[in-house]
Amino acid sequence: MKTSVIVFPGSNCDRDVAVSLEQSLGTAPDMVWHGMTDMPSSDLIVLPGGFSYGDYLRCGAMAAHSPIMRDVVKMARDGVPVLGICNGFQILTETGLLPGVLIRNNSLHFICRDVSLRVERNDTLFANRYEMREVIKVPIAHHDGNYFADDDTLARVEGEGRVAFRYCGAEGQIDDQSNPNGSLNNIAGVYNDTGRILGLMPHPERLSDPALGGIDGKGMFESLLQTVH
Amino acid sequence: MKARIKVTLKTGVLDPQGKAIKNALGALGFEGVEDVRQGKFIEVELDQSDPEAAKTEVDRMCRDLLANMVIEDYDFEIEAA
Amino acid sequence: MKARIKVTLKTGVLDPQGKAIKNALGALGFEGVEDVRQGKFIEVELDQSDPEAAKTEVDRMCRDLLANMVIEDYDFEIEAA
Amino acid sequence: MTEAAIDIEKETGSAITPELVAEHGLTTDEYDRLLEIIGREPSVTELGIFSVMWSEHCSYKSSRFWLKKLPTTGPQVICGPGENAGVVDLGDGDAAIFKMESHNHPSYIEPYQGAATGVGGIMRDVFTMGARPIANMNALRFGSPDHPKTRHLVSGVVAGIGGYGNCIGVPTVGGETNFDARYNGNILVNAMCVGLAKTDNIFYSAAKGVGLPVVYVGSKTGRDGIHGATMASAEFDDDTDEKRPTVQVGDPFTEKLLVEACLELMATDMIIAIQDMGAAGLTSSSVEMADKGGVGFNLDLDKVPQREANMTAYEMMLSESQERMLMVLRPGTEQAAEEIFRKWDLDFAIVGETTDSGRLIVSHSSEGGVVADLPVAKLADSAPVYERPWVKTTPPETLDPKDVKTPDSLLGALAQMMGSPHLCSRRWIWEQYDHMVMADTVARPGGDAAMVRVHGTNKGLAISCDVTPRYTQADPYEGGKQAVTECWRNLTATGAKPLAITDCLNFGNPERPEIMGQFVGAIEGMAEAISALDFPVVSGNVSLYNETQGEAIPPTPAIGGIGLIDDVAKRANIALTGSGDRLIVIGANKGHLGQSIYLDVIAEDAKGAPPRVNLADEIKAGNMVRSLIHAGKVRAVHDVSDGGLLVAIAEMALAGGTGAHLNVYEGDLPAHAFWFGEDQGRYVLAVPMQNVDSILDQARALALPALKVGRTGGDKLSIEESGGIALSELREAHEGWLPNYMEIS
Ligand SMILES: Nc1ncnc2c1ncn2[C@@H]1O[C@H](COP(=O)(O)OP(=O)(O)O)[C@@H](O)[C@H]1O
Ligand SMILES: [Mg+2]
Repeated sequence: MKTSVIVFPGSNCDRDVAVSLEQSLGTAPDMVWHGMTDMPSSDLIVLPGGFSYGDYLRCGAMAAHSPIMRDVVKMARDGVPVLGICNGFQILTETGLLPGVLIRNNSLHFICRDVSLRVERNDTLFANRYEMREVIKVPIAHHDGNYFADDDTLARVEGEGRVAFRYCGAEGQIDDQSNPNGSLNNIAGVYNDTGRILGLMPHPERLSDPALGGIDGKGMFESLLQTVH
Repeated sequence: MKARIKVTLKTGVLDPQGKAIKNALGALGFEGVEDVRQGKFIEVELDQSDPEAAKTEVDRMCRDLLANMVIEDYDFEIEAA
Repeated sequence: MKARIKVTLKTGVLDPQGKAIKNALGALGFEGVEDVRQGKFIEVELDQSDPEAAKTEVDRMCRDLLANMVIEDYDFEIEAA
Repeated sequence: MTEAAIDIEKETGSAITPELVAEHGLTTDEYDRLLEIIGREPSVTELGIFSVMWSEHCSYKSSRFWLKKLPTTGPQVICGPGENAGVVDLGDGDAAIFKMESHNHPSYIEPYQGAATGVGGIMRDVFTMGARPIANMNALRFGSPDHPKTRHLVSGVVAGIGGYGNCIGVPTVGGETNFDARYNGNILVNAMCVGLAKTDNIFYSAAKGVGLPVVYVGSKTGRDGIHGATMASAEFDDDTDEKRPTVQVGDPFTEKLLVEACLELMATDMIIAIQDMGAAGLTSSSVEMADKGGVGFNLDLDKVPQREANMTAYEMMLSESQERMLMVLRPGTEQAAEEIFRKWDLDFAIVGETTDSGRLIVSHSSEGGVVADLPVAKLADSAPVYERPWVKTTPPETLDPKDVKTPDSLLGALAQMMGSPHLCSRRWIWEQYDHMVMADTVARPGGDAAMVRVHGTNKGLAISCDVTPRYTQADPYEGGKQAVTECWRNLTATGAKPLAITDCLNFGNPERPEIMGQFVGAIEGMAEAISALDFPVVSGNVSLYNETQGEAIPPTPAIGGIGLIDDVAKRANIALTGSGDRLIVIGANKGHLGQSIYLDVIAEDAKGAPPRVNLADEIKAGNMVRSLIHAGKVRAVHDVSDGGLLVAIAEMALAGGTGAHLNVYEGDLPAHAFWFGEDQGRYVLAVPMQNVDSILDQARALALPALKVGRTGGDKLSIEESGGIALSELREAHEGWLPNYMEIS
């Protein structure tokens, strides 16, 4: 399986996700510099976390216009699976591949900690290793992860079952206490209409190794192994 | 030429920063603050002498990059140098 | 009353955001962008009918909270509702 | 270029006046010395260059004599003090490169940018030597929570540290935070960075060779922080709030690009010498590189990338714009090097060359050519060294625990202490720092030392920052000794072998003999502990003149240490888990309450001598604990520090969400002295039943006190017959204080 990780100036979780991909999929991904114009052929494209362009102006805004993104968007539209983690999620919303936007956390602080997520769908290539409604532990680390969409968009996202994960309590309850950043409906990640593009704020690559305190994130990479060829 | 651009949040879009400022102003003893909205103010210095051309160009900059049209509006004025 | 406040960086203070925007505009094919400075645009809705009083109050808000006087300047206009 | 004489009249329009000299922070004696060195009146640019090179910050003129007393060597040391950062051997070709630095004054003036640029500066010191930064730490001292400025300073400093480190993608894995009214007008922001390099690819600053290109990379130069170095060497006065000098603004995005570009270049063979531009920017970097290489530098300021129009030579030489580096390259590699920096969107300019003249010759065409022509070696090492007069601090009498107020209830006192600004959880701070990026943080903040894995291996690097300012205030000697020892102990408590330290010595005005006495005392105490523990200083920083209106901060020699464990799977942490383990205290319990948190919070007093460190016992206890950890004999380990034994156990219980039943104390001390005394050299171990006897035997054989104090289990903390306190209640007190305090804006 051929995967590509796009490296933008300011990406800083590119290595972390490459390590997880290699551990789970058995092969190291291609690291693709944002300034290139042609994507290598890929079975999966990952937009990693970090602060592309310093998160200046708006998170992800400038990266969405990087030269490589033209090809990425095209391949995504043609059905190549794309995973955007944290900053990668922000970039995907800026390109319009995913609905909504990520605005400043309601606390206004950067937040780094483990959160509980409830798996809302497990019939996708990213989540088939999880049980429906399973509660998993994955860290977040962001300043702008507050998912927002206008009423119509939100109704559509919910109506089409495109919510991937929600922030939840230890028992899977969805409430304000378990919402770390103010996201509408506790949304932590969303799919596009085909389910082949996933953006999420939490970092599965950070809890994919027992030495780091857990392996709940690993399922996301292992799911891919099963489905993408 | 100089373009002075204001990028503001569309009505209905949540504004955590604006809300925090409002609370902080209240805590500082400012009374009667009914609403606060925070946006961006961007000044762009352009090497362009034709105001009409500048206008078209700045408009495109706003749409392409400076504003996220999903949640933001923009407005600008051009000033001859 | 509504106050429209612009908070800008003092001359000479490094503006990393402005610099990055300038480069990004260049990469997007906008030519002749000589400089970009990014500031804040804040709108405050006030329950105050006396424009002079509003002015004094907004001025104090800017100094106390909205602008970081070490590196920023501010400017505002008041508009009767 | 010839050794052109400088037309002073033309450059400055006026001769150097005594006022101008004074404004540059030079004494008349120092100015006379300058005249003697250059044999003529200096130009204003030259005066500026001398003033920053001879500032306290760059020259260490008050501290140098005493710093020499600190042990700096050992088989583990690859490079000690003198370079940008210290280098320590981690085996297998790996090296740790680390340093700590202060950014106190800028952080008081503009907390966000001051703290942010402090982080940026210390990271440059580390990657300039070829290391990828892998962990940041921060040691913060704020004024009293009641002081009107404190909240704003905490908020800005924490946001600034996070804003910079998070963006770069280096985890901030720990630190320390104190609140004390004596920092009201002078907060301390000390930032530490640890990097990882290969022992055969370390870069130094000596520009050896003549005719080599001198290259400037990074951000453009602006009029930022001109005179920052002299500012860091001056006391605050009444108008500091008004003056607000040009503060530097950090650009972490550019720094991230600079890290990547430098590391990419360092993987080639193009660099001969490299140095970051820190305090006194272009001046100190070029002087240091030239001096260490035994060469001269010709600099052409026309070539320097500039952000602002009409900058003068004076401004460019003294600017402290951030995110810049100076390099000397192998001839012929310029183009290849430039390509790397262009790829990363960074400025790259050849600004000069090395010469055999031994002089720093600076030219700027708009100012008529040569504007400075100075002897490099003299600039670098003729700074005055002062042996300032000092008086020894008289330590207070030891406090008898019997004279200290008894609490209404032990557990009530515990809750009050755990919920005080001194001991409350720092979660509100560290959750604003990305402490997991790089996916190697195996021990996150909240325990004794943080631990990051050496990427791609099982080795772990433990990191801790420590000093107890109330101890150093009462007795600088014992306090200095304690700071080094506590750091050693925190590393040991994770199972790591302590390797070496960096320090950041924050003191008041050294021209006052009592302050100088604190400095001397702290150094002597540190030196004693360092040599006994084989824990050498490999880098550091001195920050003096931390005073406002004649009121000095407590002497604060912050110690940042690193230690190594060969397998992270063997490490210990502080969390109690499961039930039925026995809690054992290693080390002597003597009920020392002088300068304790108990005294401060419960008795509202601050008397007595600080606890004494017995280094021989420390070593015995530490080595035993470390070997128990390696042998897998213990389930949890925590050292006993601020707040004493009961606080240590409470922290362990909260960390693991498992309670404990403690035995009633039946010894000779007052019970509160036993539970809250701050005797040094102690660890609490949670031990599975089957290992208890062998551990007690082992301690007996070493003549180390070891006492069973309770067992784990349940969801409360109780001392036998009393009802106990629920962990949830304790947690609320412990976790609540800081967020509640910060919420009120
Ligand atoms: N400013 C800070 N930034 C990050 N972590 C901090 C900070 N201050 C304290 N901590 C963390 O809080 C925990 C408790 O700190 P402290 O009481 O100083 O530990 P110790 O007594 O073991 O030295 C440690 O894990 C430390 O790293
Ligand atoms: Mg400790």
